[in-house]
Amino acid sequence: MIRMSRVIISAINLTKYFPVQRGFLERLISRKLEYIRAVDGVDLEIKEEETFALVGETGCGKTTTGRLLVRLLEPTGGDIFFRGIRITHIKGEELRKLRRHLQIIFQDPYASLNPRMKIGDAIGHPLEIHDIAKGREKRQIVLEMLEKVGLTPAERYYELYPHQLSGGERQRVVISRAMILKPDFIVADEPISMIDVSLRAKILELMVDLKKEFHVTYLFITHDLATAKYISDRIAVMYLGKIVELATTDELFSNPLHPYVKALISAIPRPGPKAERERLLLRGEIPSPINPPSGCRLHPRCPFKIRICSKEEPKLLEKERGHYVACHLY
Amino acid sequence: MKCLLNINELKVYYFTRRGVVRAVDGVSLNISRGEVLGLVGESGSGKSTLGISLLGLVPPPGRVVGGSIIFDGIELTKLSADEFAKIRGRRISMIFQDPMTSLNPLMKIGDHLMETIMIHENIPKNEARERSIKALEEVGIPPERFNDYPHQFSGGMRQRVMIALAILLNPDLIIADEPTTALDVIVQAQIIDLLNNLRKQYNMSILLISHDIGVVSEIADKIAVMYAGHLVEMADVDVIFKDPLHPYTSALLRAVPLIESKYEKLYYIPGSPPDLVNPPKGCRFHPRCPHATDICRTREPRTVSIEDHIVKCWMYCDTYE
Amino acid sequence: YWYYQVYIKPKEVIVLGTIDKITVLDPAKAYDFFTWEVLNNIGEGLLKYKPGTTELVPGLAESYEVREGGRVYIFKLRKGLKFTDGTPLDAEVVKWSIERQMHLKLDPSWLVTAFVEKVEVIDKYTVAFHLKRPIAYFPALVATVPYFPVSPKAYPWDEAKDSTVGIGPYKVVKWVRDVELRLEVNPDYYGPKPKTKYFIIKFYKDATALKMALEAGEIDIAWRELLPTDIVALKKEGKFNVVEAPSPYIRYIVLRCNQPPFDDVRLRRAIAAAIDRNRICEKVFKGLVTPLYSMVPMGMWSHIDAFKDEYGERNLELARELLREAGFSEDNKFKVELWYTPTHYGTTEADVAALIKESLEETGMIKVELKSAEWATYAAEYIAKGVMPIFLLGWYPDYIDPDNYLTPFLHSEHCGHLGVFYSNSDVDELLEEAMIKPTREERQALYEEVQRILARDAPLIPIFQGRLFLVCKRNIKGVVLDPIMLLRYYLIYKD
Amino acid sequence: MLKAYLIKRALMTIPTMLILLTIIFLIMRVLPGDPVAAIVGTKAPPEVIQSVTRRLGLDQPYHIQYINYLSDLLRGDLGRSMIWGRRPVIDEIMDHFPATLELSISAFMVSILIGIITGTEAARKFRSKFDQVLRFYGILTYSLFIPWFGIMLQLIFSVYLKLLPVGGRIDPFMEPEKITGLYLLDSILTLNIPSFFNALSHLVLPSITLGVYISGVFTRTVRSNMLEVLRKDYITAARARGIPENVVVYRHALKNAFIPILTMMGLQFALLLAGAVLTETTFSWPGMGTFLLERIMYRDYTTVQGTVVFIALLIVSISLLVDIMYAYLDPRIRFR
Amino acid sequence: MKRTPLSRTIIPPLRKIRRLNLSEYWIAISGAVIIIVVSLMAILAPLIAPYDPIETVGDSLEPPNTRFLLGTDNIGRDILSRIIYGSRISLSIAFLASIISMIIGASLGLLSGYIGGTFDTTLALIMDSMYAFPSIILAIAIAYVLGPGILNVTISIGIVYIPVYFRMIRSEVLSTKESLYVEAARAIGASDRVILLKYILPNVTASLPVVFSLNATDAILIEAALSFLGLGLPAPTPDWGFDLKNGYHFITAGYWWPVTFPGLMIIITALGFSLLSEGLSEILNPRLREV
Ligand SMILES: Nc1ncnc2c1ncn2[C@@H]1O[C@H](COP(=O)(O)OP(=O)(O)OP(=O)(O)O)[C@@H](O)[C@H]1O
Ligand SMILES: Nc1ncnc2c1ncn2[C@@H]1O[C@H](COP(=O)(O)OP(=O)(O)OP(=O)(O)O)[C@@H](O)[C@H]1O
Ligand SMILES: [Mg+2]
Ligand SMILES: [Mg+2]
Repeated sequence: MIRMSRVIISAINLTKYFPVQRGFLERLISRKLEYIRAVDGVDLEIKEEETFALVGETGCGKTTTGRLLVRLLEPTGGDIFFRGIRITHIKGEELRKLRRHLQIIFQDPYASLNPRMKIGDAIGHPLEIHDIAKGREKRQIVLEMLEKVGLTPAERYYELYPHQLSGGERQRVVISRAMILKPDFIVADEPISMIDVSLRAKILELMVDLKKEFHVTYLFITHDLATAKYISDRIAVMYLGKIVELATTDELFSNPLHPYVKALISAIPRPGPKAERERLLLRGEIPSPINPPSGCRLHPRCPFKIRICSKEEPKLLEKERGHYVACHLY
Repeated sequence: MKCLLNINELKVYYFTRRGVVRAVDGVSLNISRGEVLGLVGESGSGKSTLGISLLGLVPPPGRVVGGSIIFDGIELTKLSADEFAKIRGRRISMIFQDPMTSLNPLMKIGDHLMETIMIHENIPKNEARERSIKALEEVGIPPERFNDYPHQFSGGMRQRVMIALAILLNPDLIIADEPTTALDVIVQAQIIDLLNNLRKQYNMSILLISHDIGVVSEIADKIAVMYAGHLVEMADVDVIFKDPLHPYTSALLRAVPLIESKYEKLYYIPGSPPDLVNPPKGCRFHPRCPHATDICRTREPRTVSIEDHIVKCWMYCDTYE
Repeated sequence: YWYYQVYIKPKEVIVLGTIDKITVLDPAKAYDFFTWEVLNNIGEGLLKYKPGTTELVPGLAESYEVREGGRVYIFKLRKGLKFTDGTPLDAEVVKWSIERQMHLKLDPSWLVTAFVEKVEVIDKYTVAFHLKRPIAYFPALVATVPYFPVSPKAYPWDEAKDSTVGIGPYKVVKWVRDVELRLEVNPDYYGPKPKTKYFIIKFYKDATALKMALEAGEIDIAWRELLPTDIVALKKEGKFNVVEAPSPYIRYIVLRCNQPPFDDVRLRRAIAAAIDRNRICEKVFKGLVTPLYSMVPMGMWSHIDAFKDEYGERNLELARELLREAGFSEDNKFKVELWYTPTHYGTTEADVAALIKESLEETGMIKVELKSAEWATYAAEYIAKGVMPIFLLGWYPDYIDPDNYLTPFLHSEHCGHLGVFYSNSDVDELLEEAMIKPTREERQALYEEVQRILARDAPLIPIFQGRLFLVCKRNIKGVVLDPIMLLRYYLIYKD
Repeated sequence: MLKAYLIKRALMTIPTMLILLTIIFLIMRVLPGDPVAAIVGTKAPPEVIQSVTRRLGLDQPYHIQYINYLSDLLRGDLGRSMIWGRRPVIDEIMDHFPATLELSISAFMVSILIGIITGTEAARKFRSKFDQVLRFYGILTYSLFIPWFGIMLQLIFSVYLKLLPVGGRIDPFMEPEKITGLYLLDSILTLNIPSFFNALSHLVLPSITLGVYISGVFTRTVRSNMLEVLRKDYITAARARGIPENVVVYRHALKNAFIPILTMMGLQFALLLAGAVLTETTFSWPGMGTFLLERIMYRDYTTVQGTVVFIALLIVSISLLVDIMYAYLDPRIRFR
Repeated sequence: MKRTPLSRTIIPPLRKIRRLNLSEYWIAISGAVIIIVVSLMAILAPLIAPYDPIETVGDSLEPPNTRFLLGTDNIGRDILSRIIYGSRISLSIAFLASIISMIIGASLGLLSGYIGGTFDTTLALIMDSMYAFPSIILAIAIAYVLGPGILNVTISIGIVYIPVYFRMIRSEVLSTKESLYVEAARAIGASDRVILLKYILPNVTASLPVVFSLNATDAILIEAALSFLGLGLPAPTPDWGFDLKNGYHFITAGYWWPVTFPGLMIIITALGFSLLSEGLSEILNPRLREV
């Protein structure tokens, strides 16, 4: 049964081009600018209280999409709506207020904490910035939060510095910092990929628990399909700045449509007895996002390509109910 | 199958300022000719240290402090630097984790290969060149890229070059330390397939090191599991998956999200990996083990082998005192 | 040197080391001792001193006569002389050279303009100087560098310029400023040829480098000048010849007498009384220089120890008394800045300043702050503008006459250039009178009077009189050190 | 690709140069003292002062002076000395520049030789006694007071042992025929053996003084860069291929370590020049350093300005050269 | 391409250094000891100096003896006393100059790096140009402009070192600015001022001590060089460079002590600072420390 729910955040034709870094003189010499098309026309809708996974290989634009959605990056084109309000270009005080509702957790727990700030202060800082609590009150809230994420005794952890913590503990700190404002929407950008295997499950579980408690919506970014499958309600697969397929988790795994998604699924190493498996393997590697292939971006690597693939870009269309795919084969 | 490599009670320690890191602490294992052994374990469990010690390249302040490594009848730990250099690259070669940094950025791809051949074999330049080109073709790199520099290659291509370098002199043993960790899934699958093919073709032994039990299971015949410098379990792939004995192994298998498993709750191992300067007394896994008993906390378990299945856990030692 | 010259016989070369500098090889601009010395070796005046004496003998002029009671001097030039650039020397050239001096009005030009009214060509080889008033010592002036004829081809009319064109016994064959000046015998010189074919001057940064070069055998002669300690040591050691001669070089302090605080004559006198000349001579110069009690150096006619007569060698009591009169005391110290220039007078200068400070402060009522400025600033800016209340200076004579030690300092018309703002019409009159008096006796009385006034008013305080030292290898001969102090390179040879 | 890079890099020097020139211009304007007084002396009448001021263009407003200054430079005119002989500044510079160049090159070679060998060996024997000694050497030489060190060498080798000359560049009459102005090179080119040895003997002490001073920095740079490179994966990978240790260190590692060292060297050029000023004064070496110092003391306005401009030009060209070498050495730039 | 996580290069707070192990940190410790001894000399100068440094108290050029432990100089001043008082000058110039350049250089670097854009480009170009210029020549020029005197020498040395701090801080700011924790701060809604002061500033100052003491080394040497070249302090201020220069003149006459002791003091003090700098950089640089 699909619960009817409201859309919390949506993007329409979202694009982000990064100019290729050039020196100040180079800019004077030649006018031609090259762009990295990190995100190139992404449409998506994320519903209230769901966990939406964004999957794809390195450099396909997942992180950029996440950052765009929480307005850490200025989009080049397209629109972003938060609860139906257009937030594409808001600035200043308005944006700062918005930040209470949109949060992000970064991949690298080692780099996302200020090494010169105590854990407690780091977590409590958002409260101060948004004038929610100060001093003792703040400390109380932070301590509660620390308990919740399992950093006990909280009093001790409050006084520690990030380097005194392990990766898993740091990621919990980062999560508490994001949660302390009780936001509505959190982008979790590969929150477990830099954590020891044995500790990943714990972080995932924590995230799931917190979600229940705070009623947040996650955009869960990962390159690992298995993790996405474990945690998410719906999945979107990206390739070179575009979403190629979007469906509910079960649907995607049971009935992948796009050749890229099929390849991705079949490439996952499967633990267990070495059974001879049929693999759908793509040739080569992802091309540069500076000059992506014309037409369908997968066509140079696609075993099923037809003539139109190199000429026309396929649109993301609803193939079955809730199952979108961008491929000329369908 | 004939035993190619025999490691016995190997101890490799790092003498750091913080104290002695017992990275490999009494590990014994065998690899037969043509066999692929997968070595898994969490980060910091000593896998790489074990691998690199087979080449005599443990970086200072690390040292092999005990045990023996017998490779094809040669005691490696006793070799002089010169003698060891003759074995490296020729009889034992290595593939590293990060293909982006494992090639000298100032040298052409071809020169890497030619240099290796010409150091080990006294052959004319053009012959070395031909053989290098052949090795590159073997891993799927066209000859016209012979004179390119590493930065002109993508990650997967570089890892192919590394593999070409490893198989170049047709060694008996290849140590592959996380050869696919830095690569994307699809490229990873390509490399795994390549390794699988080459291995069949050349009948080489491979020591495949990885923290990803899934990757290992794709190639390996046998799997060895390391925890905090100890080898805790070793058995055939199928056996490990079907019937893991050590609590750590089974915990590890249940902690990773698997694509097949449906919505079941993930299991996590409580606590965190030990600090190897001050490892826990007794069984090193005991603080995190659900089955830990008193003896686990005080005495290190013996290694027992049940048929071909080796395990280091008190639960399987028939006789405690 | 151990692998010495391969091309040239050692005897043909003499290397002289110095820490002096050539400023500009132009008689119209050069106004420093060393450049004059070089110009005297590569050029020549109409008259010149006979080496070792103060007697003037014909130079480029073969004879001269005095007319109109000393107002007109007529010189007969030698015939057939030419400059090293080929320009022949004649009366027109002499006229041009002097008029150029008068036109450019650079530093040394006053030696011409103060005396000469005009120059007249009488015939090709006869030239007449019309003076503003009769000058008894004009022949001595004519022997000075500003009166040297120069080649109009080599020097521009309206600008000073370096030129190596000369007419003297040596000609310049190579010159790299502050590195080396290489002289070679001038084949066209009318007089006897120098005995040494090449005379090389090497320039050193400081006296220590000079001493090292001497020790290492790089130079044959060290001239101007080794440090007193080194000279004392060398004299004792006896490895080198140390040639010494009294010198009319004097050092003195100037007090800014037209502005507070030194417009108060009591303060000037207090300073004059407090200075300890002996300490400076002994401590800094190891007794190689002599305390001086007048601006006119010892050994020159008309010298009297005026300051000694006025204050004694040193009179701290008098100094204190004067200070007290001027309103100062131990608690209310007279504070003053003492200026010196750290390199121009050699490295000893800082020590001289330090000892002056010390001896003044011994009164217990003076507090001295030492200040220093590099020579360029010191000379061009501070001195003439009266920036510094007390400062150290030195004087080398332009010509050998007491007038040159008194008029430039005390005549109100001239003294401002030297930072002395003294104005006393009696002194002016005395000096002017002395200038034209024909006999030495008459002049001497006047100069003695001036010296006494000087000691009383103390706008300047003499400190010491120098000695010349030249250190050379034992085989160097022909060194003549005489009152004009300029070394004649052309007399020097190797044995 | 490479050519485009080089052109771009060359164009990059323009703003740097312009900024340097502007700074120099500004500094020269605030120097105390009146350049006109330096030329005409203290007794000159006002009309002479005026005419000289006009001739020097000092009566113009500053921005005009600035434009004139730049346009003169563009024409390669560094002006004429303001005092004394009014020689063209460029001639004066050319009298002294070869001396500095010769000293710098030989000191540089001394320091590179010492630096590379000691640095590499120290890195190889990281944390050993040997390493500690070499590190101390690096620190000590950095703290060396050049004049003191130079004086000690002079005393020992020249004054007491009389082995080498105290100072100067060459003995009189020993100068080789002028081709490049570098005595050693010229005497080789003209096959003038005595001159060669004479010049060499003069060069030994100054270049050792300066070379040792710089070498410490090199030892440290080479050491730390080698440490870094020796830890790189491709070094381990090379070892794992059985490449002999010396080849690994001196071929693979040194070449890679050399690229950052090269950049460092470009920057160290300033240190070299700074050291050269002190070395030159200590050894009466007739180079740019002594020359510049003297002229600063004499307030020879235009000469100082011209010389500083020349040094600035030199520095900019050196850094350009370094970058070109960098590009040549590093295929990542060469084949972009 | 994956960027390397920044945390690996971030310098840990000093407190992480556990025990100060003498043998490991001998470089830093010996540097610190030298500096402390010289500083004590400076502070206690009036108490420990046997004579007034600018008074002639003995004969000139007395060799070291029981009355004058290090002998006297050419006008009979006690060299030991001059050296002791000289440490005041040297150290205060070194410290003051370094502080001047640190304050100006670091704050300019911080702003320039954070603001970026044309402002940054221009400032960076200017600073780079200054940096590439031989420090001593620059210092000579400035010292000449300002004239001799303690303050002037301090200022000229101070100005010369501004680019060193500027470059260091700016490059740290540039990389810190890109770091995840700064982005995280932005994500929680922190303002630029808060980010600059609470997130960037504390993280870019770690190498300041290293640069500071290296700077002090250079300041000592440049001060001595300026005095040596006659651009430093006026006589009779007790100053090592000045005394060295002065003593240098008597060396050829066989008087070794006036040149040796001031020279040694310059080198020892400079050595103290550079040892400290090297030692600190080792302690603060985790990459070298790790092993
Ligand atoms: N700030 C930036 N400036 C320039 N290029 C950028 C920037 N951020 C990302 N890119 C580029 O945009 C593309 C997409 O990057 P993004 O980080 O979104 O990928 P990703 O899917 O998150 O990859 P990964 O799995 O490696 O995290 C890449 O080619 C990347 O190099
Ligand atoms: N050069 C070294 N110096 C000091 N300690 C080291 C060094 N290399 C490794 N270690 C320590 O030795 C232990 C084992 O390290 P090793 O690299 O062998 O682990 P690993 O199993 O390969 O881990 P990973 O999965 O992260 O590669 C770790 O605790 C590590 O900190
Ligand atoms: Mg990402
Ligand atoms: Mg490893």
